[in-house]
Amino acid sequence: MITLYYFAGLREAAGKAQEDADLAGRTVAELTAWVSGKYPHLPLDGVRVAVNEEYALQEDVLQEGDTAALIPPVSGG
Amino acid sequence: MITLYYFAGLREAAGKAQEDADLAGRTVAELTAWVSGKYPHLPLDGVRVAVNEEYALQEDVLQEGDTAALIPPVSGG
Amino acid sequence: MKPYEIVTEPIDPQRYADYVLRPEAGAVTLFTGHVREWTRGIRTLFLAYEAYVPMAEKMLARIGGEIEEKWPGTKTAIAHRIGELQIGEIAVVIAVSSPHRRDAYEANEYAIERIKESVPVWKKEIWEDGTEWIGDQRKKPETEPAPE
Amino acid sequence: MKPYEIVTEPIDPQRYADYVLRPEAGAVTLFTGHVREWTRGIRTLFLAYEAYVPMAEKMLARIGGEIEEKWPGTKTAIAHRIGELQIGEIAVVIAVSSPHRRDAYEANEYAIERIKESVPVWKKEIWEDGTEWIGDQRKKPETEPAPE
Repeated sequence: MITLYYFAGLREAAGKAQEDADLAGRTVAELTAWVSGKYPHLPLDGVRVAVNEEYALQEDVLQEGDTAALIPPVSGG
Repeated sequence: MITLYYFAGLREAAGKAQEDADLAGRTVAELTAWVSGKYPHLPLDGVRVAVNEEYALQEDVLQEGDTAALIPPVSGG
Repeated sequence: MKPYEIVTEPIDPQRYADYVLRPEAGAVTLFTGHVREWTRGIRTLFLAYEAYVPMAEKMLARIGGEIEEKWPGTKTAIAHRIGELQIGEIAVVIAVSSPHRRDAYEANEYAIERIKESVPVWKKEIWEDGTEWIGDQRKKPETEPAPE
Repeated sequence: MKPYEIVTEPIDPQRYADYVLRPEAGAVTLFTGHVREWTRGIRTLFLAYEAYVPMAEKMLARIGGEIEEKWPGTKTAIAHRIGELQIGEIAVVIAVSSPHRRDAYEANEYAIERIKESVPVWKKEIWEDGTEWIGDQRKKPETEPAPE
């Protein structure tokens, strides 16, 4: 099981801030596809994925207990 | 008569902060020559002249009542 | 105070400037980004920031590390505020000290550029025309950011 | 407080930052130049500044005018302290606000460069090795300024 976080516009569109997902052993690309399948209306354009608070590559593999976050385009500063 | 100011190292070398000089009608270049003649030990390298608190050109002519200042290389900031 | 932090209370920029000052520092640059009322004729009524706090603090610290590597001898502190902010209030502060001024300017500007591209902080704005918008501030209105 | 001034008391930089802040400003850059203890291994014991005060204030105001012309929408305040200063104390403060950050950085750096070339302020330093020196700080020690 991994914990998945949604932020900003993605949280509002998904209607939740986090959920658990059975994605251990899957890649980051597969995680994105899973989210997109579950929430087809989510604006995933330009969204990056962070795993354990670090930006991850598409081919990185999720481990049991990881936290993953969908990071929409940032707008701090 | 004009009033002539000496600053920083020039003041220390001249031993005075200001003096009156009979230089009305003379150019800035002539003023510098006058100072150099009176205080041969003054380090005039890189010194600019301000007239009435504005940097002046060598050919500018001094008027009665002007204040002129010898401005050694600045080192503020 | 931590040198790289996400805060919820108003930012006192002087604390960050004081933190980076050292006897060998000749220059301190302090950048503050403020909530701007007007952007291309559209008035901002309300603004709130949110962050992925632990990751954002980690990224701020990493930016500080990049700066100390690129500009040896500099010292940096950065804070970003989240929550609801009023017009004129400080959203972000960046303090950099260095022996020489050029580095302090360059490193400070580098920090804000890096924050804007990589730190997980999001702004939510409500405009006077009623539209609401979240995300990359460069998209609305037109090509100009609001606020800094 | 005047926006362009020569002062004899310790400088509170926040006053100048506050002065330039306006609702349309998204960015404020604040530069402070401090008395540095160590320069290339030589220790500064004592430092004093003097100025041709009325001309110096006039030149600071002119630099502010140049900035507002080159970077429209910016607002600037500058102060330089004279008299005896201790290590770490602020000799000069430059505050610039602008709608966008790029201008605030550029204009601020422009101000310090212009101050260093044109404003009639002079520094007198006594070094640990006993030598005293007045004038263009780039000449000693070697090619490096001390302090900023």
